[in-house]
Amino acid sequence: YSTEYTFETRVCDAHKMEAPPTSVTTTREECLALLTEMMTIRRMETASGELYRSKKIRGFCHLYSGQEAICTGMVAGLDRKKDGITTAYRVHGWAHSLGWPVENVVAELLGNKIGVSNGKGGSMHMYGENFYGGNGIVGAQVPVGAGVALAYKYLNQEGVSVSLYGDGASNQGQVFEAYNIAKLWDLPAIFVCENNKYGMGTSAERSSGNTKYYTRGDYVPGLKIDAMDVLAVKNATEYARAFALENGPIVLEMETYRYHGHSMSDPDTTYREKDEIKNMRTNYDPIISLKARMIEAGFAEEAELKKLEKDVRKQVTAAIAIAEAAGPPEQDQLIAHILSGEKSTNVRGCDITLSYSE
Amino acid sequence: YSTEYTFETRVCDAHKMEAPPTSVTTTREECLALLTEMMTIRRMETASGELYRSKKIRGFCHLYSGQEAICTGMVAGLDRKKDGITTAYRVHGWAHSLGWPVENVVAELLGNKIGVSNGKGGSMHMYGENFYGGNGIVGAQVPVGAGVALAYKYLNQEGVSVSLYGDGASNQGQVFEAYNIAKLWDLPAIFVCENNKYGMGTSAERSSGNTKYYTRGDYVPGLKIDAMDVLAVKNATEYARAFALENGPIVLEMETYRYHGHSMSDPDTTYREKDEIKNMRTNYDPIISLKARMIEAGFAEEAELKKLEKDVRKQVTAAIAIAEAAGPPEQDQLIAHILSGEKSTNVRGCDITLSYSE
Amino acid sequence: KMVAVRDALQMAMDEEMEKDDKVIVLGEEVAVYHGAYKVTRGLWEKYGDKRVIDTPITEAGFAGIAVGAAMGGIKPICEFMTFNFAMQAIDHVINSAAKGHYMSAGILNCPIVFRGPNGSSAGVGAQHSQCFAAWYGACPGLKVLAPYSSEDAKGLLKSAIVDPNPVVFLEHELMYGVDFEMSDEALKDDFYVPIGKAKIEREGTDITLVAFSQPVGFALEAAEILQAEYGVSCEVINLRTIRPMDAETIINSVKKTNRLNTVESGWPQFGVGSEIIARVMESEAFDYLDAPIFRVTGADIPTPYAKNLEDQVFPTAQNVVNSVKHTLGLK
Amino acid sequence: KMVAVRDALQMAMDEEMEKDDKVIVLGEEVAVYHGAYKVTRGLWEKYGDKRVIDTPITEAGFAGIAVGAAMGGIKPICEFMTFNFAMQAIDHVINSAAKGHYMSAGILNCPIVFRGPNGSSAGVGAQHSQCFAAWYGACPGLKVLAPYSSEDAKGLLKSAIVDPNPVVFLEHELMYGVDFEMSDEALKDDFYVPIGKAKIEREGTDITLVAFSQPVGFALEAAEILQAEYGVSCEVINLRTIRPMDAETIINSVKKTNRLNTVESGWPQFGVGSEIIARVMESEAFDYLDAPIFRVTGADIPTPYAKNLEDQVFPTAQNVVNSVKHTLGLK
Ligand SMILES: Cc1ncc(C[n+]2csc(CCOP(=O)(O)OP(=O)(O)O)c2C)c(N)n1
Ligand SMILES: Cc1ncc(C[n+]2csc(CCOP(=O)(O)OP(=O)(O)O)c2C)c(N)n1
Ligand SMILES: [Mg+2]
Ligand SMILES: [Mg+2]
Repeated sequence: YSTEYTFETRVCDAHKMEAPPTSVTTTREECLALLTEMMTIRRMETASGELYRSKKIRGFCHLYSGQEAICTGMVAGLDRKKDGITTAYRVHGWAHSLGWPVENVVAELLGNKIGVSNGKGGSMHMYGENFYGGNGIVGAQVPVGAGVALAYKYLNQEGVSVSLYGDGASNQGQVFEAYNIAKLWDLPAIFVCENNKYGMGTSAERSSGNTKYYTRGDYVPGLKIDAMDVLAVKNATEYARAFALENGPIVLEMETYRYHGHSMSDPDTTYREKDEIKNMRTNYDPIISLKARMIEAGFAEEAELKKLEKDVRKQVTAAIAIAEAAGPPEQDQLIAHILSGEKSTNVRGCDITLSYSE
Repeated sequence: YSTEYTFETRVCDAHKMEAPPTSVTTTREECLALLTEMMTIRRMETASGELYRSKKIRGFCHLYSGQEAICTGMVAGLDRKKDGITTAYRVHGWAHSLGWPVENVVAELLGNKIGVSNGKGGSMHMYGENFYGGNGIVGAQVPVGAGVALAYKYLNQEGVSVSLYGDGASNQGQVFEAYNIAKLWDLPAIFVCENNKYGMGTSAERSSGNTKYYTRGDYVPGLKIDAMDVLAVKNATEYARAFALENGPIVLEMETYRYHGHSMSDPDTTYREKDEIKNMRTNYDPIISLKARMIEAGFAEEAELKKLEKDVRKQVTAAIAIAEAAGPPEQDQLIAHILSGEKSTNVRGCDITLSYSE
Repeated sequence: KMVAVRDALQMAMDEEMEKDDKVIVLGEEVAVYHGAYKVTRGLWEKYGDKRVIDTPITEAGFAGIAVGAAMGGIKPICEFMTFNFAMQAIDHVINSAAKGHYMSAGILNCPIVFRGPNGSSAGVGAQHSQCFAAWYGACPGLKVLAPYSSEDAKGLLKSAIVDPNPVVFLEHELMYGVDFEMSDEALKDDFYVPIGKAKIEREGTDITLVAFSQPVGFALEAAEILQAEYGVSCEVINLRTIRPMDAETIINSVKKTNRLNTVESGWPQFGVGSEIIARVMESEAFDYLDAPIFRVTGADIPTPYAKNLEDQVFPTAQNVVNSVKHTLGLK
Repeated sequence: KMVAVRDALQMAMDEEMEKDDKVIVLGEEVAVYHGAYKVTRGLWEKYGDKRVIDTPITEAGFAGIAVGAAMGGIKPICEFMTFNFAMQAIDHVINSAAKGHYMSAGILNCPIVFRGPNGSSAGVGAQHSQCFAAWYGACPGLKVLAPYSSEDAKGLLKSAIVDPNPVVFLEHELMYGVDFEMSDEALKDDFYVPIGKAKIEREGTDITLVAFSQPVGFALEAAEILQAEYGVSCEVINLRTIRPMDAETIINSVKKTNRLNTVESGWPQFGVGSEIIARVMESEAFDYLDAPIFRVTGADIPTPYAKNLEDQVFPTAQNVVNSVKHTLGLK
């Protein structure tokens, strides 16, 4: 195998700043790690879709398939010890890339006790060290993430805080409020618009007066990144991280695509063509592209990658078995964590005969 | 007297559109009307400040002194039968220019029955035909005004709807939300930022990442207007009105200045220099400038304008006497207008023994 | 004819849009997508882009615009995908819509309906399951409605649309797909259910149960169980309107049954049940009470996702049975 | 020593900022302008730009940022110029701050105080005078406090700042300038008033009055009048905490006095009084009631500006006297 190789990535469109260099040097090892991560998320999401259809997952379930290069590439480009992440409800992939094993992520979807949030959050609500959600309210995560940047700056942590939001969410007023404060206070905040072209059934053009999302920070500089290319994402993330620590906020538009319906209940029939999806899956898939590149670079051969895919599938299947076997949370979880730092007592249940104490 | 004259106004800064012509032709008659209107508002505001200090006006009282050219010039440039206005709490001047006599405006400040809102609204809450506030919640009037534009468009009224907000309010998320929807739906909406340089004690630079307010609509075209020049305001308003009816939303930045503290309770000591105020009052005052122009054009002589000022003062004094004499609203006003289209019955008072019916 | 609540709501909007071309519908995904919960299905096809309008995901902005449009002369039906998201816009509902008519001494008028699902659902977690009936119910200038059945849904929504005041219309996601028999009369386009009147869904003599929205069903179910297993006769009142509340119907019922329980699925504290208790307390019905009034409510806990836990935070008929037995001293 | 409520609040913040450099203050006009109501006066001069931060007029944005900062490891005190404006940010208070700890099974922590004036004021009209105690009080995951006196103000605010949970701290504009005697103990920097405990401000035997915030003063005033003119002995309870409510103190008092009235200045329906009545109704105190409980509240009307009308929508001691007389059948 060759061990190092330099790829060309697409030139970033840039707003009020310079674009990062387009050549990205990487190694076989790194590419294998990125590929494994993306394959794992893809497999986990496909399996989650099945679990939903078999009614084991309830309520919402927003799959990340098609967008894996973003969490994979960004986490690779960040410093996990110092940097924060705050995202929306499309959070499974992020939870995994940020360190939660498949069994814990899927257990949360199942509402099982080993879930990331002990099964109490559900598919939209996952958290962790330097990881602040998992927020179900469109747009709300953006100022929250900027606030994390304020804390990190205040604490001299030398980390950045990344807030992710969709093309639909990008129009929320509080996003602009957060840009403004981040700029005034010079916060090390990276605002990331995951432009997957639709917010539910509304295409970007129908939701946004300006679909150049990387320019919508106005006085906040921005970059548009080919987010079907995990190396481009990682490269831009490292560049943006250094930029934000030195200059304050920056907006990144990650151009991507959502393969499935908005959530599992979306029949996905009225607002886009099947052909469009097929074209994206065939010609722009981040996993297929990375595999092709690895072969081009001489990092690996087809067969090894085939085997890797099989291994991933096996591991995800095993993890899901663990998740399913774990069973639901214990009764004490009902009132645990209502308050921090104290036990809840005499919590009222649904009728006068029911009352709970820790 | 000469009867017509052409003045040069300052070139408007323009964003994604062409600036209006700088020469404005006007008449003696028009200038006299504009001058009288501005003088009347100035005098009314000064008198209101005195009424506040003598404790006849309670709560808030946001004076418009310094900004008179905006309401005066804009109303002159609009079609009162077709166009709508929605503004914030700094509303006295607007109420007057939109047709309410001084006695009704001041009576509202006094909480007297002939007040614009029967004394029930108070200094921030005045309304009228095609006039939607008078809103005390910073920013809220902006989508409301855009909604008026939606109604007018829907009803084929061929009018525009003007929403006014301050430099402080300009950062409110809902302002951006309103821009976006207005653009997507092509609403005949004119968004007007009255940039008087401060939002309470916060200067524009400390509140806004970008103080070029006329550019903050991004994809919405904009103009910056010298709003100490009433002719420039009128000229730009006519231009913007035609533009909005044809092309959809536009943002106007009116560069102006607030002479008094934010509200009467603002000691106005910590955040700006007395000299700054003095400089504006002396060198940029819209009334002084218009007077000078009228003399330059041969529309009038000093003496006539002096007399006009005296007459205005007399009229305002007389109007205030009427306002004061009117007395408070009748008891039936307590529960009138809680609901539209029906009488309220058994409205609970402050204790179990008190109940009111219309 | 059996009609699902969803279709009854759709019918109400359709009929009123037919009658009055000033009525429009706007909200997220109401047009091309047919509504997140398909309540507006077919309206866009029938009335087109001008009258059925998709908005961006900007609740404060589009709610404010809807309010302005109402003040400007048309009659918007503003759909919130759920009322949880309406928290971003609640300032417009309260400060712009509800208070405007009073503050302006009648100059401003705001004929608008804010509608969408409110309260509990299944498997949606803590942020998507809050009940706002009491919050809106507190505010003078608003009317607040909450249908239970398809007739309620149709008749109340039609009344809301023609009302000249801002109306908050609280639907329930889990009721959308539930079928109810609708009378011929209710299917007609002149069927309006009066605002401010509760409906006695079942007559009884031993205890009154007051509920609104989905929990009316729990109360009815409990009434069956209590009759069958304990011989207890429950009178079930469907509140229909949260504000103005029909205290008279409640008070008259209590004077007859001498006992009362309330049933709702929102959090217990400062809820609708609290207000009902306070009203009865302050009325002549107090002297008729043979037992204290107890509330059946959601648990005082943010909604957990896991089903075994979620089952303990939203009430069911069983909770009503527990509560009634407690009231009557049955074991 | 006589200390105004405003200064007691300032003292609380100052002391806690001294003790813990993770405590910061942010909000509109809190720094350069010294606070719209001068509550933060002197803090900016003492602690500088880094710890006392002026924000733009963007409540949703800065409240969300404050929540994120709390989750990220510092302890913000987030001032709302008034709680009316916090409606623009209420989604963050409820959905981001209050629910986060539970949804994350303890991973997220949000030690934050949201504070500012709440409820009635003088001559400010309908949009600037709403009381939000009941709204916030409904929400599990929050603590909700409302001081009356300077000791309350200082001791409760200090407890709020050190509490690891999101706390909504409801002040009252008309109380800022009111002086109260403060004990030496209360002036010390280790004076904390416990959250969740009501205070008996005045002992009595004939009727209990429960109030919070400014209306505690009306209750005390009324107690004087009732004692002097009617020989009625009132026990006055200052609730101090709205959530978790100290039902025990209320219940014990009712068991002693056998009568209860509630006093608040917010709208009557779905208010704090309603919840207190419901609590008593469901407790053993119900059997001790010798008369129904009545509420003294704001009138059910948007606040009018004109003084003659405004005087009729906010309660005074006279309304408490009326209510107590009604309860006791005095004329
Ligand atoms: C405030 C709010 N409004 C509406 C919703 C319902 N909703 C959930 S996701 C979504 C679409 C968001 O689209 P986008 O931001 O593009 O993110 P994507 O789903 O494509 O990742 C909507 C409307 C919500 N959760 N919160
Ligand atoms: C949502 C909201 N937040 C805060 C306030 C308090 N407030 C009233 S006016 C004002 C300043 C607004 O400044 P600007 O928009 O520049 O208008 P100006 O007063 O200069 O006309 C503030 C902070 C409010 N009324 N509403
Ligand atoms: Mg999207
Ligand atoms: Mg200003």
